[in-house]
Amino acid sequence: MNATSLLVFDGLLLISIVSLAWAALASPDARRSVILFMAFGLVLAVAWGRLLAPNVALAEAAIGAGLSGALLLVAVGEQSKHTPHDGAVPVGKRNALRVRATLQWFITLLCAALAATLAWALLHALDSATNERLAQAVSENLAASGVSNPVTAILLNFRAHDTLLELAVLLTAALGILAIGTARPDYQRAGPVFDGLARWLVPVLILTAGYLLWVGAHAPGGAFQAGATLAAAAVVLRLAGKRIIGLPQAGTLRVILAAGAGMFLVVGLTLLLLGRPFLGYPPAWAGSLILLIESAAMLAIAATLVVAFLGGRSPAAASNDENNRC
Amino acid sequence: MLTTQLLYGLTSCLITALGLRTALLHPSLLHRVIGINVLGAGVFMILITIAYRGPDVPPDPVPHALVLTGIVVAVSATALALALARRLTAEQSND
Amino acid sequence: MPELLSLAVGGLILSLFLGLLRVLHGPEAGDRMLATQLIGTAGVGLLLLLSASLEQQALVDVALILALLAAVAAAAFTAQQRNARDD
Amino acid sequence: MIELVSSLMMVAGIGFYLAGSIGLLRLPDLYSRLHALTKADNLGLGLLAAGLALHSQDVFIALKLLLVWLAVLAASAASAHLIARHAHRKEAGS
Repeated sequence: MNATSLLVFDGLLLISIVSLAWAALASPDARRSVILFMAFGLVLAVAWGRLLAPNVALAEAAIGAGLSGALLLVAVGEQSKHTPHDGAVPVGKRNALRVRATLQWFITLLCAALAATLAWALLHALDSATNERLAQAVSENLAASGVSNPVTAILLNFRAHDTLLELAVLLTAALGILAIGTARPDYQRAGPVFDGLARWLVPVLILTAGYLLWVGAHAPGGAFQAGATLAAAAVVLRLAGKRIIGLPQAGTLRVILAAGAGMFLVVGLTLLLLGRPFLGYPPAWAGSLILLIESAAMLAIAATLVVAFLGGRSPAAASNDENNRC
Repeated sequence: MLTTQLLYGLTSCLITALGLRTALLHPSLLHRVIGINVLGAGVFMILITIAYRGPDVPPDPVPHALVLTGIVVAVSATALALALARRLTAEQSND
Repeated sequence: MPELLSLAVGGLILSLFLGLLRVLHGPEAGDRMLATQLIGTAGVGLLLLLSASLEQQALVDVALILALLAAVAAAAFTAQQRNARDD
Repeated sequence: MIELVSSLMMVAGIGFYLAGSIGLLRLPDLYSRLHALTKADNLGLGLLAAGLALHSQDVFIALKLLLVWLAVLAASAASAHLIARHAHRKEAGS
């Protein structure tokens, strides 16, 4: 493709991105905002592909365009059902309103200043000679990492500590959701068309998740994208009104939620016992160890996202907890 | 500096600020959550723009790894925020 | 062939842009959701074209995920309406 | 010869895409817009994917392109039906 047509493409894509972001944020109706936000995610996935970031584009396509939208849509449905006093904010005195308007202007100004500063810093950074030190270090050590996809090598080998902690963050979020809420009521059984959709979509999503996990070693893909795709399969089953969505009950569920960080720790500590640095894989074993950790991480990520979609503990488990407390 | 980087870079700054403004000012919780997500998308775009090296050169994989984990953390943070909002609504309607 | 790919990318981004107008205008949630489907399909086509013109085979995988997850989003949209309506 | 066929298919595919989006924009109500949309999904992407598959001349990629098309085809048929039915029910309900 020649430079001019790429430029036109970039221009139109960016106009779409900005106007979708603007419209999603400015729309007064929450459901409209969410639909616009989903379209925003779709266009972003194309943009990441255009900027040669297929690993990120995969994650955005699965999460930004699909799962986030599903999560937000469910939340909108509940809000419109439960909040009769929405918008009935007690109107303060005129003075308070004026202070509020001033504050709004002030914050808007601050945000504009932030955008300008960011732009200035970014232009400065792009103008100076690009620092290739890290990128070079990655490509020099890629051969010894056990995988040939540089992003997987960074996540699971070079910066494995970061990914371990990131899985711990996910675990924390899942535990927070389990602590705060109880699961949403089941969906009603869907009609034949929806069932027909679920019947082929669920197995295809599960197969695709397996493919992404496997291919992540040498091409774009990996545990994060695979986990999100697997979670999408469970979400479809849930939406179709199935009670059993392949998610195990309380005890086993907690084990799976902790499996990602847990497998990391087990591998790391075992290596430590064998006299190697923490998570310093022996090169001959690196590929298999990475696949082992990624498989556990995929299950943990998928379980976390499904718990997020359910919205909390299953009612049965919740009543058990109540009984234990009494 | 490439024109592509300039275009995507300036856009990313704009949507970061737009998202932040909504996250700080909007009265509805759901809009705030969407605002944080748009803010996140802006930051991701900054990182991917920095990683871009032109159409024929492989990009820097390090920012890509950062963004990849960022997307997953963003969705779980969104889910936690929505769970909090839901609990808040439930508590309010109990009163 | 490169000229043809450029032309096709131009046509698809135009198609996406028209879908964008419908998403912004609505008027009903269903209209917006339909237009989001069009944006998704145009996005899938664009990713396929980009994968050929930028020689990035992985973008075909991205297109596949985008197609599958757009279906999940549409399913969520209608299922949520189903529950909201019936109780 | 293959190049020519592939090019023609891609051009036709883009034509269907554009026709579909113009229909989505110009037609008066949701059901007729739906009708326009299916042109872009089924024929537009189908012809485009077929043209690219001929162009790539790699069996594995061609199969993947076919898979993408089938996914979009089945997904769009189901979701278009669901969206239409819900719009219909909403009208009937209100």
